[in-house]
Amino acid sequence: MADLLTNAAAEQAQIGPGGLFMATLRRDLMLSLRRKSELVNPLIFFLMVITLFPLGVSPEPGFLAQLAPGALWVAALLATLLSMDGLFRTDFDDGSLEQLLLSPQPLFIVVLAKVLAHWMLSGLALTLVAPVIAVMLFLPAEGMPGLMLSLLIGTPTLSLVGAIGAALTVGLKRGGVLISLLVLPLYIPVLIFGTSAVQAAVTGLPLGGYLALLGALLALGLALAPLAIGAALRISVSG
Amino acid sequence: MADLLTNAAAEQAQIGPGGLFMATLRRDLMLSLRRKSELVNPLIFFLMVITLFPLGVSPEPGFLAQLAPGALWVAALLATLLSMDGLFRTDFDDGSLEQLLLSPQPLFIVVLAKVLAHWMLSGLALTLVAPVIAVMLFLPAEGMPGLMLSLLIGTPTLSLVGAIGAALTVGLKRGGVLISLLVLPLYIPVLIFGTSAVQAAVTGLPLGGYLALLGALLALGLALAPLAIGAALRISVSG
Amino acid sequence: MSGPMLKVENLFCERDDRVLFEGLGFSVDAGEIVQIEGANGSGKTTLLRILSGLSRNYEGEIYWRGEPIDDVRDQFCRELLYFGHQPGVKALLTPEENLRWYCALHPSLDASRVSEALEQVGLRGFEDVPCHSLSAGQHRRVSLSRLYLSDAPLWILDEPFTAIDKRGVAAKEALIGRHIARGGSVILTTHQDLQGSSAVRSINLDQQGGT
Amino acid sequence: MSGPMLKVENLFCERDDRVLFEGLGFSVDAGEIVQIEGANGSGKTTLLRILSGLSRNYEGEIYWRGEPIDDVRDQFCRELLYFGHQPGVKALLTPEENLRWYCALHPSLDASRVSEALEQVGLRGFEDVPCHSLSAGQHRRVSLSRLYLSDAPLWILDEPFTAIDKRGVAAKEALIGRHIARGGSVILTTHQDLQGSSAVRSINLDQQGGT
Amino acid sequence: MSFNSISEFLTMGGHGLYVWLSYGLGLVVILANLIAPLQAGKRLRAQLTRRLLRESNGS
Amino acid sequence: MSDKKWMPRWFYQLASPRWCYQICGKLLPGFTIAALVLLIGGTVWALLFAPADYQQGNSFRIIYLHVPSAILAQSCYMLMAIAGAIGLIWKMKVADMVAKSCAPVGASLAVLALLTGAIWGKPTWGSWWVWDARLTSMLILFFLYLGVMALNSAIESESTAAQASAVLALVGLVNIPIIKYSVEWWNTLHQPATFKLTEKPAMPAEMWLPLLVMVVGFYLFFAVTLMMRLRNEILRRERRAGWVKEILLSNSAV
Ligand code: HEM
Ligand SMILES: Nc1ncnc2c1ncn2[C@@H]1O[C@H](COP(=O)(O)OP(=O)(O)OP(=O)(O)O)[C@@H](O)[C@H]1O
Ligand SMILES: Nc1ncnc2c1ncn2[C@@H]1O[C@H](COP(=O)(O)OP(=O)(O)OP(=O)(O)O)[C@@H](O)[C@H]1O
Ligand SMILES: [Mg+2]
Ligand SMILES: [Mg+2]
Repeated sequence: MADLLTNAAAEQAQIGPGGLFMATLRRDLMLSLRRKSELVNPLIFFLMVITLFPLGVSPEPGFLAQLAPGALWVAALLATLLSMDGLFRTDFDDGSLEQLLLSPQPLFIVVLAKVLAHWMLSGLALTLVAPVIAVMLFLPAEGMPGLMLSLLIGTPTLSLVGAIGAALTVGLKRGGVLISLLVLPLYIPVLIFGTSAVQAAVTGLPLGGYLALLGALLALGLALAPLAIGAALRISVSG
Repeated sequence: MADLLTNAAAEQAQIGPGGLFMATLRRDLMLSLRRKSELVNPLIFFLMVITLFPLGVSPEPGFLAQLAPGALWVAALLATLLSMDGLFRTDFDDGSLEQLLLSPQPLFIVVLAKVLAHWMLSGLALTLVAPVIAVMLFLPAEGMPGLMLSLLIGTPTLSLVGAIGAALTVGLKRGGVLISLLVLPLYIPVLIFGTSAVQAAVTGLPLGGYLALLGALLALGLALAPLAIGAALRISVSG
Repeated sequence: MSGPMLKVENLFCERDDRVLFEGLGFSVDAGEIVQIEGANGSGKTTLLRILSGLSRNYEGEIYWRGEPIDDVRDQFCRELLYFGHQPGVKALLTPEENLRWYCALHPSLDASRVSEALEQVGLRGFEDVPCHSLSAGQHRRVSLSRLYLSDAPLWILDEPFTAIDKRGVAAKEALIGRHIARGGSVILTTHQDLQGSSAVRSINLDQQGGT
Repeated sequence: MSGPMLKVENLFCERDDRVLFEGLGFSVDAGEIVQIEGANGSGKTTLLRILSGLSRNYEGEIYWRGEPIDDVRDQFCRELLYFGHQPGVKALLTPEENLRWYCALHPSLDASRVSEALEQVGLRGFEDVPCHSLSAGQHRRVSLSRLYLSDAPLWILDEPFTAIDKRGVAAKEALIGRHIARGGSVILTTHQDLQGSSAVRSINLDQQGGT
Repeated sequence: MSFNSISEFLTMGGHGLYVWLSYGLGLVVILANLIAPLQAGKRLRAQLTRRLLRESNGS
Repeated sequence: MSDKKWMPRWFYQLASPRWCYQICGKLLPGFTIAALVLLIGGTVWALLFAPADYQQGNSFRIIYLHVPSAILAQSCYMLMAIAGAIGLIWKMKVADMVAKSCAPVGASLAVLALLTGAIWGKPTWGSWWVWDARLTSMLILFFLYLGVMALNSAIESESTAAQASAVLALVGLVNIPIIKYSVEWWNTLHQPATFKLTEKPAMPAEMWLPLLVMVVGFYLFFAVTLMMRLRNEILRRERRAGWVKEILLSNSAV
């Protein structure tokens, strides 16, 4: 039987932070794919919104085209927001979160991996299906690059900011703090820049400025959010 | 210490089906109100949708007015659908559902009470706030009665039908986009009749026919859904 | 009452192509404790869920007071108290609210004795604390307190002593003893030994299964 | 190693205005088992969560190898294995996938021995079954199998024997014995008696609390 | 016979693409519905037979 | 059990998987030949001999695929729901298997109806898809099939899966009248019914006769593929029964 851990052995542990990042990413993706279901599965939600609009509002191409940039961005925002709550909740309920907090590996690595997994199945997936849906909503072809670029740069920010809200509320059984109230105000700038970018693209105006603003928000989020999420998780669990 | 139950004693049990209905209704309302936060809280969702649309799509009154009937109905439908999954899920997870199925009281009473509680906090709440929101979206005043009536008659059907889907999928650990796949097709007629009613009201056409159709769907749902839900619950739990 | 309360004949159940038990037959008389034994995963919970009517994934016959159980389902439910793995306690409700709902659900539970029962399981002072801030054992005690309220003759208990401290276990065993003395019967599983009780018959599932 | 591994001084904790313990002090040496005892709701879980660093709702000092624990949090985490009330097993993953993630999470777990550990807890043949279709005991065994993989000197175990059958409990006790023999130490709670183990010191929280 | 020549039959008065696409799809669906159960049946029988032989050899 | 007394004898026999397996085996060859003859004959008639429509021209010939598949998709759904109900109420295993076998066939026919309709829509209405009531309700029918299939595969226990999908199929039955009457309730682009029991068809006979042939051919073809699937399903579910083992061993010995 192996000897107990000594400090020296600990230093040369086989699985480093990189390994943990990949392992967590793989695990979270696997979990989401197995659950397939998840009512709030962002893609499903996105598709639902897009089928319901022509049915409920009006099937006229002209009207739908006018609606498309905003509807796509609102759907992306709602899809992200709705799926956010589950990000840490299941881990909290089954005790995995405690184990995660007790790991000697830096917390922000796991957190980043989880947010990345979430984004890949929400923001990234949305970005990839957006063109198809945009065609169904008769968005003019000129708007396509603007739509995809703005979604690609904007949605990671949504995931990062949403994760802060999810981490703050994960320990609450009851409680007035609403994740949507916390997060929604922070989402609105992204929504505004995002739709402006698409509308600019549709009308042929330059959209670099909007994309730069979205990029700046993303950089800020990447730098600060993981720390905030980690701290919020520790607070929530210790409660 | 009291004697064991004899058949005679069982007959004159103190709490009858009516009591059970009220007790379940009270309990479910209490649970929802205590949980407050619930991201999928239909009202919150409704409000979010309504704030995001003017921001994301276009703040023009004319455009919004055209959008309003459909957007309101789509939001009501999504809000119901998203909150549906939780209807039996928590009871299943903590074992209450087993106890419920083993009760000698008729199952459809509890089921109806739960659906009613769900509807009061989704459909009914939506109906009550709908005029406020409709004003915010510049829906013409003539549309108001149509909107409220159609929501009032249509949303209970949504809750009833959604509960069937929830009951069918409650036992599944994986594979549950299902509930939206199962339920959405059945929602579409309600959506179509509902928005048609609002649009008819806005344009001053008679809307009795649509309301009658909605009423027929509701009557059908009230008669059949509780049985289907009960059967589905037994099937799901026994799996 | 003549004849056994519950009689099981030739019961067969498999999960994922693994036979849990086959040809299982036994009967439970009034005034008897039957303890289902077996290693983890041997099928105890599965058996109890079948007996209580929750699971229909079986072949074989079950009789309640001599009649096929499907014909007298209603009567059977009325006379049954089931305590499962998941205690069925709502975390957002207080112990008292939880119990009151159970009383409405099951006519054999006596709503007028709720606070008495909570006191007997040691939850006095916690009546109006939401259950999510109770300890693990207290959480299960909320559901166990139904035993103090119930007049049902048949109790089916799946690991009722989990997370309960020693004093609590002794009290529950005494309660089971009293239930037996009144002519009730109990089917239970537990990985601990039953200390005080006399008339315990055990059924071991380990020999039953296939591979 | 000189001095105690873990030392607690003057610990105080209250929840909802109820004092759970105050002035609590003890130390845990290498090669020692400390069993926290107490009735349901006496604060055992709360204490273990404080010791492991999960909960900061306390006053008092905790030292790890002589240094205040907050200063050596990283080192402490590296040498700790914590097993909580909730086993931390993902229902959608298989036992093997669950364990592999734990190995990535904690350097003291040896990923190369995963299948061996699963066999030792009796889950051979269930490696690729999603955990939601395991029995209650098997579910907890998945998490317990970390004990077979871990080189961490300090184990903190909150009711590790819940839902485990007798053979399993005996095996776990033997494992704890070996861990002690290697110079590790264990802090645990359980409502069952520890049978085989010798050097058990118990700390009773019942006398600690207020009302 | 409502066509005078092969090419007229193929172009269908300008609607050839639509008509032939439809009939092609029809053929695909019908064939798929015949072939899929046949093949599934073959696979199933082979699999069950193998298992049966293994079991009867095993015991 | 006692409430089975009034049932006719064939109902008992139908409940026996073994009898069902054998009778399907006997019927299959005849049905296959008849289906192929009607389908091929009908297609040739439809493509070569039926007159072109004076408005729509030759694109009209799509009707000979479109209508049979649309009718069949609905019939298949009804059969699935009825079989599911029988399985639920009388716990008849064969009915469960019929219901399960129906779903993929019906889904493929619904796809065919949708695609041929969409293709036909392009030359006549000028677009592949419009949000018309009949089109939408047909799409719903397709989604219902998908839902039944998804539910069936998501639940591991076979009997549970069969019961759950039967409940869903029964609930979805409300969609059938909606499809049927959608053309009358909404003023839409889509044609109203050609065949009505009470009236003579508005089309000339040389147009609707081949249609009738195709419809019957589709029904026969549906029976063939359903029976093939059913036989597979019976074998799979009854794999532990003695008679299945006999069949398998006698086949493998040859
Ligand atoms: C995706 C598009 C379409 C769908 C989903 C669709 C669906 C249906 C359905 C469900 C039926 C009813 C069959 C029955 O129960 O009797 C039907 C019949 C029919 N469809 Fe379509 N259809 C589509 C497009 C079209 C187009 C473009 C045309 C021609 C302009 C067309 C012409 C007809 C005709 C003539 C019938 C026969 C009516 C009858 O005999 O009942 N359909 N279609
Ligand atoms: N989240 C919480 N919020 C408020 N009070 C809590 C919370 N969790 C536990 N408590 C209270 O703290 C006390 C101690 O709980 P703890 O879980 O530590 O008990 P325990 O000794 O582990 O009991 P058990 O043997 O039942 O597991 C209990 O009285 C409980 O009511
Ligand atoms: N939902 C399920 N799907 C498939 N198999 C299951 C399911 N639930 C349990 N099983 C299997 O059935 C077997 C028996 O499980 P059961 O829960 O009855 O065991 P148990 O005797 O109660 O064990 P424990 O002592 O751990 O509670 C286990 O091997 C388990 O893998
Ligand atoms: Mg069990
Ligand atoms: Mg505890």
